[in-house]
Amino acid sequence: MSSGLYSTKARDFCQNLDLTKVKPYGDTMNDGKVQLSFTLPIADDERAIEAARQLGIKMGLSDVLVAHHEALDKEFTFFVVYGNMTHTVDVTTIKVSTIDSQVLDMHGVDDFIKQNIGRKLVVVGASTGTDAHTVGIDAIMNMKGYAGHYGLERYEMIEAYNLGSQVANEEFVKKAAELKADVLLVSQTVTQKDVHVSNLVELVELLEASRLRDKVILVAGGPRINNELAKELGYDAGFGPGKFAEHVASFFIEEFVRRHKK
Amino acid sequence: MSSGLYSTKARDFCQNLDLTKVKPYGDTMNDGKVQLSFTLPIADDERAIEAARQLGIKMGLSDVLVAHHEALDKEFTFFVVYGNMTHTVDVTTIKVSTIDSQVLDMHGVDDFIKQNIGRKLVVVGASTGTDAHTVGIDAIMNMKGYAGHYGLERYEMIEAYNLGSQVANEEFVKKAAELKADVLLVSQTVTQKDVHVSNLVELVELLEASRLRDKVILVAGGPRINNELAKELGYDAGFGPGKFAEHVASFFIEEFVRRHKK
Amino acid sequence: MKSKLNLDFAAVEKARQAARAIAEDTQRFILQHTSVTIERTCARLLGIDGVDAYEVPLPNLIVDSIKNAGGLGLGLSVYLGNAMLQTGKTPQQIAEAVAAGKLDITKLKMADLFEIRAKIDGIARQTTARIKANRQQREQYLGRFGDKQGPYIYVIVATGNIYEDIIQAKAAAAQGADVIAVIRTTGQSLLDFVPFGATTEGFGGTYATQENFRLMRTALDEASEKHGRYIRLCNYCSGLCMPEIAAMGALERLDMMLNDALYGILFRDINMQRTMIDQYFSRMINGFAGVIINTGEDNYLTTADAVEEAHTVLASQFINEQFALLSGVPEEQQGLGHAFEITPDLKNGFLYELAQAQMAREIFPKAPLKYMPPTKFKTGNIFRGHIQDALFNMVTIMTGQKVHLLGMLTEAIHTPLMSDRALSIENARYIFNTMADLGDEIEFKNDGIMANRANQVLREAAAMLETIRRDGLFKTLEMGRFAGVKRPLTGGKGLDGVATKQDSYFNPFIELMQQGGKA
Amino acid sequence: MKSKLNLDFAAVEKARQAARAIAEDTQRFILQHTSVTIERTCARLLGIDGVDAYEVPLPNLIVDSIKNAGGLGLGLSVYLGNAMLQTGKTPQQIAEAVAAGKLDITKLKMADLFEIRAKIDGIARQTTARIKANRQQREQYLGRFGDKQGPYIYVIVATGNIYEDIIQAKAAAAQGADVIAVIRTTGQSLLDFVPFGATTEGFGGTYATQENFRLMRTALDEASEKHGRYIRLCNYCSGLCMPEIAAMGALERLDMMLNDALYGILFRDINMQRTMIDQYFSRMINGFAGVIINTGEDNYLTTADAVEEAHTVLASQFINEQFALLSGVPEEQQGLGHAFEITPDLKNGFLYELAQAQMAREIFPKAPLKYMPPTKFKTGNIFRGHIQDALFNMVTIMTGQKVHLLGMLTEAIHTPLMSDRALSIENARYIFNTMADLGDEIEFKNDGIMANRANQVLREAAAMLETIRRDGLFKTLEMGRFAGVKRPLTGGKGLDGVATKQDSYFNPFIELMQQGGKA
Ligand code: B12
Ligand code: B12
Ligand SMILES: Cc1ncc(COP(=O)(O)O)c(C=O)c1O
Ligand SMILES: Cc1ncc(COP(=O)(O)O)c(C=O)c1O
Repeated sequence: MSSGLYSTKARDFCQNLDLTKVKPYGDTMNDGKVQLSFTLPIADDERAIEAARQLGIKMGLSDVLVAHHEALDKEFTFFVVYGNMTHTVDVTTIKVSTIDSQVLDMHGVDDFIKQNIGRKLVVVGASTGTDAHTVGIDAIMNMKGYAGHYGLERYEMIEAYNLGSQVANEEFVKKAAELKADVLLVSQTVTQKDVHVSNLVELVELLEASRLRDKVILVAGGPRINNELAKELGYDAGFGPGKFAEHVASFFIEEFVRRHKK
Repeated sequence: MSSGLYSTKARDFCQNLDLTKVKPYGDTMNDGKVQLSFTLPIADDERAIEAARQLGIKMGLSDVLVAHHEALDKEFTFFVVYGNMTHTVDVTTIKVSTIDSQVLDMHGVDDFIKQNIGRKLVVVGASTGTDAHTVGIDAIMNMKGYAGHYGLERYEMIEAYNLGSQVANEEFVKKAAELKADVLLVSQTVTQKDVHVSNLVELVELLEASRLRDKVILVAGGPRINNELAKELGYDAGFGPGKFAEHVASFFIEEFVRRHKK
Repeated sequence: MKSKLNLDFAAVEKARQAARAIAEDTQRFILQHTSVTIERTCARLLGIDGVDAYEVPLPNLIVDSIKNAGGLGLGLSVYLGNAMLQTGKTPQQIAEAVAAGKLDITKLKMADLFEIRAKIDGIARQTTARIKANRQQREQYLGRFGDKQGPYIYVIVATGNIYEDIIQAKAAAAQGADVIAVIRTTGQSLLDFVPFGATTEGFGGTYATQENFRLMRTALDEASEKHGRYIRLCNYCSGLCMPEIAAMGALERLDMMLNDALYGILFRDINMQRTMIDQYFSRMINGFAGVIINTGEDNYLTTADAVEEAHTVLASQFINEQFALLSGVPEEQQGLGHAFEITPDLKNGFLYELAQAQMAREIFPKAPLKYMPPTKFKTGNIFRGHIQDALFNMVTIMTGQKVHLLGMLTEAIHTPLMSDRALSIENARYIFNTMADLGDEIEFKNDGIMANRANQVLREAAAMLETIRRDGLFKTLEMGRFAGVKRPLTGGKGLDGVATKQDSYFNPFIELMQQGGKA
Repeated sequence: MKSKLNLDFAAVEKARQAARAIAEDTQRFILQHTSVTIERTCARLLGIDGVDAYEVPLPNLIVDSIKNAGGLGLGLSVYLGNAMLQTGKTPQQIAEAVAAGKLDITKLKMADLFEIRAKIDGIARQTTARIKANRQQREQYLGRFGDKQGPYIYVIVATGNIYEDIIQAKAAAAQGADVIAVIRTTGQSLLDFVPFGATTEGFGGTYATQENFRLMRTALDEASEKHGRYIRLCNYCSGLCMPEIAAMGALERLDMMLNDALYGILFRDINMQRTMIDQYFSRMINGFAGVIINTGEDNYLTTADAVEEAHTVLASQFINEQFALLSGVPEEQQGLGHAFEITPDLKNGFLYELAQAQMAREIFPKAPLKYMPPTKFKTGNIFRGHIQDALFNMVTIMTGQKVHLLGMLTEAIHTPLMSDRALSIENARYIFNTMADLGDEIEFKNDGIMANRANQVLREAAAMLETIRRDGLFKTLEMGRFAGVKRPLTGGKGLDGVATKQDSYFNPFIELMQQGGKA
C-alpha cells in the first residue's frame, strides 16, 4: 500500500470514429499509425537517419520513429519507419466510379442476351503490344476460365475470339473489323514506365482513325487497371484483379442494350 | 525488319543526385519510390481503396498504387501501398547533434581518467520506474558487457553500481546521493504512451528538487533514446542501440573534465 | 511413439526424480506458510469484492487489518468465519464495516473453531460450485464446437485499454486466433493488490481486473459463437498476487494463465519465499478450474544465451512439472514454457531449435507445451522479423507444440498493432497448412547434429538438477543459475506479506480443491 | 548417394532413353537447316559489327542481302569468304560496302570452295581463340577466389537502363549476390536483330546488346575483385536471335544464358522449326564458351497447374538434357529449370515442392539445376510474399539446388527495387545459414507423401515421354501438351528466316566448337 499506485482511474481516450476524418488505425482509434519503407541514396549514418525522419515529417507524420536503417551499398541506405499520420480523409465524399451493372452468372448473361439482343455477341480479345502475358485474358475468355469462373468461350450466346498475346494494335484493329466485333477486350500486364498507358491510348487512336471506336464496346483489363484509369484513357470500362468473365459480360450486355436503345 | 522496332535511341533519364533535394530511390535515381502499409477503420471495398489512395496523395505521393487490401475484420482494412514521393529533403543542411567525444577503448578511458581526473569515477545506473528491462543497462555496466564490449564494471578507474531494474526515481536519487555519484545512467525500454518520457522528466525534476542535478552527469539510454531526445528532456546525453560502455564512458570522462575545468 | 532423437530416457527418468525431490523439499517450506495474497484470495472466494473511496480493494483492507493485528498466521478464514458467527453479517458486509473503520474482526470473541469452519465451508462450497460450473461450460463449448486439433494460435492484445483490447481480440478471432492473452500493464506484477473495475490506462498492457476479465470473456464468447470455435482467454497470475488473480480467472472462466513463481523471482524481483508460497495456492485454483498454466522458462533465454543455457530451460521445466503435480495441476494442464531464441546468425541454429523443441515434446508428451517466438533477436527490420517467425512456426508444426504464441514482425518496435497480429496469424496458418504433415514425413539422422544436441541438453539438465537437489532450490536461485540472475533469499518484493501458519490456521479451498475440479 | 525418395531408377533410365530418341529425331531435322540468325551469328563471329544510319545492324544487312538473293541455304560463310578472296577486304569492310549499297556479295564470281573455307577458317580460329581466352579468364578468377560452395544467389536487374542496372548490380554484389542476370526488355525476343550500343530505354528489362554486356561485365569484374568472389553475369538467348546473343555472350565472357527453344515456342510464339534450329547452334556456342545454360521449364507452371502438370516439367528437362548433350553442352553446364509454384493454399504443398526438388536433384545429379521462385501466387501482400520466398529458399538448401533465382516480395508489383533485392538476399542468406545442414540431417519416410509424390511425377513423365517419342516433338507441341499452350508447326514468328542447307553449305564454327572449349 506504500506506493500510491492504487489509483487506476481512466483517462481520456479518443475512440470516436469520424467518417469525415478517417485516420489509419494501429491499436487505438485515430492513432494514425503508418509503416513506411524506402531507400535514400546516401550513406548510412546519423545524418541519413535524420533525413529519413524529416521525410516522414514532410509526409505528415508525427512521432516519426526510424525503426531500422541498413546500408544497401556505400551510398544507399534502407529504412523502416513508423509514424502517426496527421492527415485524414473524408470517406463520406469519396465517389468511386464502380461499374453499376448487376452481376449475372453465365446463364443469366446468356438469357439476357437471348431476351434483349436476340443474337450472339462477337467478343474479340488479346493481350496487345509486346505484352506476352496471357493468363489474364485467358482467365476471362478461355473455356475453362479461372478460379472456378468459366470464361466467355463457354457462354452460349457469345462468340469469343481470343487472339492471344503480343498482338500489335494494328493487327488487333484489323481483326476486329474482319470479325465484326461488338466488344473488344484488351489485357495489359507490363506497366513499367507506363508502357500500358501508351499502348492502350494508341489503340484508341487507331480505332478512331479507322472509325471503329463507336462501333465497339471497348474494355481494358489487367492487374493495374481499374475502371477510373480505363475511362480516363478513353475506354468504356476497366477491370482489375478479382474480376472474371461474368463481371465483364454483365457490363457489356447492359451497355450494348443501352446503346442500341438510343 | 518489318516492324520499325530497330530504333532503340536513348531517352532522357534523370540520374543526377542533388544533395539539396534528396528523394527515395527505388531503381532509378530520384524515382521517389516508397512503400507504405496501414489499416483504415472502414470496410474493405472500392471506397476504402480510394481512401487509401487519397491518403497516399495527401502524404505527397504521386502514382499511388494500392497493391494490396485485405479485411482484418468487418470494419478494418489493411493496405500495402506504393507511390513516388514528391517531397525532398535537403541533406546538406541537416545538423545532427552527435556526441563529439572521441571514442576511446577501455584502456584509453582508464588512462584518461588516471591522467586527467586522478581518482575513480562513481557511476550509478538503473532501469527506472516500472521498467523491468535490464539487458540494456547490463550491456553497459556488467562485467561481461555485450556483443564483445566489456561493461563499466570491468573498467579499472570506474566504480560502477548497477541497481538493476524497477528502481523508483526517488530510490534512485537517494542512492545517487548516498554513493556520491559522478555519473547517473538511466535506461528506459518501455515507451508505450511515452511512459519513458514522463519517467525521465520526473527524474530530472527530483534531481533538481534535491539540488543534485548540477552535481552529476546525467545520461539516458535505451532502444528509443537518442541524443536529441535526451537533451530535450534535460539530460546531458542520450545513447541508443549500437552504443556500448566505451561510448558512454568516453562521453562522460570528457564532460567531467570540461566541467571541472570551468 | 518412437523417439526421433534417440533420447536417453534413463536420463529423463533420473532428471524427473531429482526434480521431484527438489519440489518436495521446497513444498515442506511452502506448506508451513501463508501470505497476504493467499488470504485475500480466500476473502475474494468467500465473496468479498469492491474498493473503498481511495480505490483500495476491500480484500486488502480486511487482510491488512488482520496482518496489522499480527493475526495473519491464523488466516483470514478463521477471523471471517468468526465474524460471521458473531455479527450475523455476510463476508461483504463485514469487509465494508472493516473498511469503514466500524469493525475490527481481530478483536471479536473467538467462537468454536469447528463452527467457524462449518460456516466458512458452506460459502466456500458455493464458490467452488460456481467454478465447477464454469469448467462445465467450457467443456460444453468444446463439446459443441470441438477442440482445435494441432497448435493453438495464441496472440496477445496490449493496448492498455480493455475496450480497445476487445476490438483487437475480436479481429484476431476473426483472423483465426485460438487464444487471446491480455497482457498486463508494466507495473502490475509489483502491486500487492488487484485493481478494480474496467480500466483504460495501461502501459505495454492492460490491468488484470475481474471486470476486465468479464468484459473480455463476454466478447470472446460472442466471437466463439460467431466463428463456431471456442476462443480461449489467457491472463497472468505471476507477481505479487498469484492466487488472487487465479481466483478471479477461475470465477470468470479464463482458460489459461501464465503462472510461475520462478518468473516472478528472476524477472520481477519478487521475493522467492513469498512467491513460492503463493504459487502453490494459485496452481491449486488453476488446476481445479481446468485452467492451463503457462510457465516462464522461455524468459531465461531473453537474458541468457539460448545455446549455452538451453539446459536451464529443461531443468526448470522438470521442476515446474513437479510443483504443478504437487498442486493438483495434471500434465494435460501444464503449458511448460520454452522458446525459439537462438541468434539467426548461428550456422545451423534452426537445427538446434528443432532438436530442442522435439526433445521437449518427447520428454513431456502429455503437456500442452507453450512455445514462445523469437523476441531477443528481432530488430526494426520487420521483413526479416517476419521470416524469423515463419521458422518458429515451422518448428511448432514439425514437432507438435500446442500453445503457440505468435511472434510479431514488430516485436522490437511496439506492442502489436491490429495489422501486425493479422500478418502473424496469416504467417502461422500458411506454414501450418503447407507443412501440415512434414513432421510425420521426416526422420532425423541417427547420431546427427540434432540427436546429439538434444541428448547433450538433456544430460546437462540432468546434471544441473542433481546439483540443485544437493543445494536446494532457494540456494540455486541465490547463486544465479537461472537466466544469469541472482536473487537473495530475503531480498526482492513482498517478503513482509509472508507469515508462518499457526496450528489452527485453515484455508477451506485447499481442501475442497484438492479433490480436483473435473466435472 | 542413396535416394532419399526411393526413386524408381529403372523408370529414370527409360525416360532418358525416350528423350534421347526424341532429341535425335528432331536433330535430323535441325541439321538439314539454317536460319538468318545463325548466319548473322557467323557474320558476327567473323568480325562484322555495327549499324547503319537507320540503326540496322550490319549482320542483318549482309545476311538479308544473301537471303533476298535466295542464297541463305548456302550460308553466309561461303559468300563472305568468297568476297574476301575476290575483294581482298576484311569482313567488316565488306559488310560496310554491302550496307552502303556498293557491293552485292551474291553477285561475285565464286572461288574454289576449299580456298573459301580456308580463308574463313583462319578468322574463325581467331574468334574461337578469343572465346577460349575468356573461358580461361573465368577459370583464373575461379581459381583465385574459389567457386561458391552451395547455391548461387541469383538476382535480376531490370531497370531498363544499363547504367542504372550497373548501380543495382553492384549493390546486389555487395549484399551477397553470386549471379546477376540482366533481364531483357519485353519486346526483344521478338526482334529478328540485336540492337547495338549502350541502351537506357527498356520496359521491364534492358536490351541485350554486346555493349551492354561489356559494360556490365566490366562492372562485375570490379565487384568481383572488391569482394573477392567471382560474380557471374547472365543474360538471355532465347527468342529470334538465340545464337547471335550466345555469340555476343561468349565474346564478352558472360557466364550463364537462359537458352531454350521450347520457351520461345510456348511463351513467345516463335516458330518451332526456326527456334529449334537456332537452339542447336546457340547451345554449341554456349557449350564451347563454358557458359551454363538455363532452360525454361519453370515457366510451364506459370500457366499450367503446378501439381497436375509437374511431370511436364520433368519430361521437358529430360528432353532439354538430350538436346544439350547433342550440342556439346556437358551436364555440368546444364542449368535445367524447375520452379516452386504450388499454391500456398494447398495442404502439404511444401511437401510436394520438397519432393519434386529432391527428385530433380537425384535424377540430374551433375546438373547445376536452376530453381525458380514462387511468382504466380505472389500478391500485393509483400509480407506474405517474403515468407513464400523463405520456404523456397529452404527447399534449395535442403535439396542442393545450384542456380537459385531469388524470389522478390514485390513480385506481383514491379521489377525489383534495390531494397527488394537486398531483403531477398538477406532472406536467402539467413535461411541458407540457419539450415545449412538440415538436408543432411533428415530422411524422408519410406512410402510417405513425399516419396510417393516423386515417384508418381516420375512415372507420369516417363509415360509422357513415351507418347512424345511416338508422336514426335513438333506434333506434341501442336497438341498443347506443354504449359497448356498449342502452337502450329508453321505458325508463330520467324519461319521465313529458315532455309534448307545446300550441299556446299558450311559453318566454320560448328566444326571448331564441336571439339569442345575446355582450356
Ligand atoms: C505468369 C507471369 C509471366 C509468364 C507469362 C505467361 C503467360 N503466358 O501469360 C512469363 C514467365 C512468360 C512472364 C514473362 C515476363 N514477365 Co511476367 N509475370 C507473370 C506473373 C508471375 C503472373 C501474372 C499472371 O499470370 N497473373 C494471373 C492473372 C489471372 O492475373 P491478371 O493478369 O491480373 O488477370 C486478372 C485481372 O487483372 C483481370 N484481367 C486481366 N486482363 C484482363 C482483360 C480484360 C478485358 C478484363 C475484363 C479483365 C482482365 O482478370 C484476371 C482474373 O481476375 C507476374 C507476377 C505476379 N505474381 O503478378 C509477372 C509480371 C507481370 N511479369 C513481369 C515482367 C516484367 C515480365 C517480363 C517482361 C520479364 C520477366 N520478369 O521475365 C517477361 C516478358 C513478358 C512480356 N513480354 O510481356 C512483371 C511486370 C512488371 C510491371 N509491373 O511492369 C511482373 C509483375 C513480375 C515482376 N515483378 O517483375 N511473366
Ligand atoms: C528481453 C525483453 C524482455 C524481458 C526482459 C528481461 C530483462 N531482464 O531485461 C522480459 C521477458 C522480462 C520482458 C518483459 C516485458 N516486456 Co519486454 N522485451 C524484451 C525484448 C525481447 C528485448 C529487449 C532487450 O533485451 N534488448 C537488448 C538490449 C541490449 O538492447 P537495448 O535495451 O536497446 O540496449 C542497448 C541500447 O539501447 C543502449 N542502452 C540501453 N539502455 C541504456 C542506458 C544507458 C545509460 C546507455 C548509455 C545506453 C543504454 O545500450 C544497449 C547496447 O547497445 C524486447 C523486444 C526487442 N527485440 O527489442 C521486448 C520489449 C522491449 N518489451 C516490451 C514489453 C511491453 C514488455 C512487457 C511490459 C510486456 C510483455 N510484452 O511481456 C513486459 C514487462 C516489462 C516491464 N515491466 O518493463 C515491449 C516494449 C514496447 C514499447 N515500445 O513500449 C517490447 C519492445 C516488445 C514488444 N514489441 O512488445 N521483456
Ligand atoms: C510466467 C510469466 N508470468 C508473467 C509474465 C508477464 O509478466 P508481468 O505481467 O509480470 O509483466 C510472463 C512474461 O511474459 C511470464 O512468462
Ligand atoms: C529459357 C528462357 N528464356 C528467356 C526468358 C526471358 O524471356 P524474354 O527475354 O524473351 O522476355 C525466360 C523467362 O524468364 C526463360 O525462361
